[in-house]
Amino acid sequence: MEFAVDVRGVSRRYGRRWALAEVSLAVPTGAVAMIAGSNGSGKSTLLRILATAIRPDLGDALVGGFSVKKEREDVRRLTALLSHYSYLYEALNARENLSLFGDPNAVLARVGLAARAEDPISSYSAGMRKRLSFARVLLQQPKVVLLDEPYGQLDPEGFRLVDEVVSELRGKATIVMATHQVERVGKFADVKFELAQGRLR
Amino acid sequence: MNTGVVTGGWSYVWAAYSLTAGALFLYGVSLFVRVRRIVQ
Amino acid sequence: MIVMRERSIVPGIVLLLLAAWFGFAVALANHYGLDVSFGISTGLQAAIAAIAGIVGAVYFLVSDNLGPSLKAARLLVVLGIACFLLGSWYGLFVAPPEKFMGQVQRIMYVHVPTAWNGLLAITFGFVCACVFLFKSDWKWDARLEASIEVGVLLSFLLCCQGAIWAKPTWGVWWDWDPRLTTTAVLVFAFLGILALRRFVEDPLRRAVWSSVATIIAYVDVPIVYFSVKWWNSLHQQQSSPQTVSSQFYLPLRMNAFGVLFIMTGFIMLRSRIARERVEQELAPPLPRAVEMQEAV
Amino acid sequence: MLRKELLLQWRTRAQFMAVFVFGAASLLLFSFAIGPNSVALRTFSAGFLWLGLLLSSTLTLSESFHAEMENRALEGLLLIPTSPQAIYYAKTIANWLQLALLGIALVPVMVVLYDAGPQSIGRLLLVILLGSAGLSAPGTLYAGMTAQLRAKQTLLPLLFFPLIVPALLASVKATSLAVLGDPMDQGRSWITLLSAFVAIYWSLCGLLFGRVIEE
Repeated sequence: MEFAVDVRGVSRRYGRRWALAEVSLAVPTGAVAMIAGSNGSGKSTLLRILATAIRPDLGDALVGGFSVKKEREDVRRLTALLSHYSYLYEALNARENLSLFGDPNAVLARVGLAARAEDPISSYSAGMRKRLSFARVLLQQPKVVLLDEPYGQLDPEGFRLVDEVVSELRGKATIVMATHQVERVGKFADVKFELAQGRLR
Repeated sequence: MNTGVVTGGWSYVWAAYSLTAGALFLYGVSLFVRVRRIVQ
Repeated sequence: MIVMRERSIVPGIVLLLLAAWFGFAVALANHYGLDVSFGISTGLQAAIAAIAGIVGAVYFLVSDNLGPSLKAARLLVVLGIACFLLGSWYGLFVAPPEKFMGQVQRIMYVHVPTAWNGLLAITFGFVCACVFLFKSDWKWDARLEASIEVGVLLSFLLCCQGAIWAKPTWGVWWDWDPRLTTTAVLVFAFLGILALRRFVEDPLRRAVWSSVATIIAYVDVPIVYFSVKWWNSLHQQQSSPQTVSSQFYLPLRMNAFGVLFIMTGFIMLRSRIARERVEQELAPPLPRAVEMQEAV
Repeated sequence: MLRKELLLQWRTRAQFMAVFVFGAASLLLFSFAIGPNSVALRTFSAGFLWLGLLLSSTLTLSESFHAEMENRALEGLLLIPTSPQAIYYAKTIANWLQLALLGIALVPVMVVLYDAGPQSIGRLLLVILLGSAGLSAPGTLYAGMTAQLRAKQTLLPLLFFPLIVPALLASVKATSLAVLGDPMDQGRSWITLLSAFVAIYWSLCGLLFGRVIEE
């Protein structure tokens, strides 16, 4: 497979507004791709389409050769999405939340939450939730990692953690990252895109 | 079922008919008005 | 923009005329001493009338764009009103009173057509729901909304007529008769779906959810009927079908076709309105890249 | 999946107590509608039990999707991927257990308030299990639908109540026969009807659930 992510003329509307308009882009397998753009430019929408959380209205995208419109099960098996929703159950603790996705012990230590593993999520701060979401993504062992604002709400240590994890995953998986940290990510990204008003610039 | 013959009852018949016709008429008028607004 | 696919009005009209012919024109002519049945037996006539009527109505319903001015819908409504007036006049003034129920029985000439057509409208809504879930075509969503709304209206009228009829015959406004109860449940179930459609702003979700809810509610209706029948089996009182002479079924059928035509026209008009709403809510087709740039 | 559901419900057991108190209070209130007429109270006890359970069930059902919607956890589950059917059945079973438990917990309240000692406890338990299964299947589907809306408190009962008329009718009849005695063994046919309803709704709603939560 030459391109792990191949977006072909994808458009998506919310009500009367087109959030994405005829976006076409391709990310080679194993590469780290950066998608920049201001708030509301369609970054999250694109990642959510790639993760099959929402359907494109027009066009199609191939993830690992599978169509996000028709082969959603296969796409889901390959991808993991770090969304701006945490996907966590407030009433459960970190370990219980993660055990829905796999064996939690190793990753909890990896993201530095081992000490707080038994506390319910409702007592977590925003940064800790982000770390936990990160742990969830790692647990899914995805071939295509979709990171939506991975640096958001993290402390400087968290920033380093994200960088480390990305460099660990490089080569093993394809990474698509939507971020405002253009300079930081720009240093190590292989492919760069910029979205503006739902269109590729 | 009652055994005896029901006598009279025209008022019930009128009530049923006028209710039906009236409701359908009002609904139809509202439809026509709304459609006219669209088509223009 | 809605793409209007023009479809010929002729097959629908032919089917409906065929239905009306065997439905009541033959009997009407017979009443005045004319035989125009072409030697077809009465049973077959009734079958032809029913099938042609339903197929003709469905033909109109699935091509609710016979010209942008909706001439066909208006024509159907006018035709329906004519049939309904004729049938009602016949039923109210020409047909003799029934032996046991007297004049009150004349309610039947409006009650039974309402029941048939209300059920037909809801069934069409159910079909729309199934088709929408498979095809995700907005046309079917609009038809679903229209037919459910018209079906609820007819079923509500049915309940009222039932109550009006029940008072002189059974002495009470409401009897926990399976038909009455089922109709009431049906009205509430589908009213809930109409309310759901009002509350959901996202058009796609609204369409999918109301389709799902319609399918579930439709499946529920026969279960309700049987459970109420069971519940009621001790004091069950159903009018036994009696041999109905042409004098009784003539106004019945005229009105049935009248309401059928009116209903079809209404659904066509209503689905046009529903489509307009979806069109308003969805984004216009993608602007070209150049226009986007200018808009910035 | 089921483990997660049960864990979730266990964590929110305070909620269950609150719903139980609500149900018990509604049973108490119903008795005021009849007045201190012990015969009438006993006659209508089954109906009141199920009405109380039905009213409480809307609370349980809508609450069961609250946790899913808070952080869009449901979407997270779908993307693992988990089949919507698995999610649906786990949730329905969890709701079923909770409603059945609630129903069983309300029985002593009914016995005390309405002097309605059941003639056949086994039959009563069976009816409560089946009846709450009938409530939970469409209830979970509609709760999943309305949880995503602002007007959820209004819409859930509006959609849900007309649908479960057959289940409610059969449950009330069968319970009433179990309480008042069943010389002609009519309860069996009501239980058959209830089972048929449960079977139809557990399969149909499972099929349709995916369409409701997927976008």
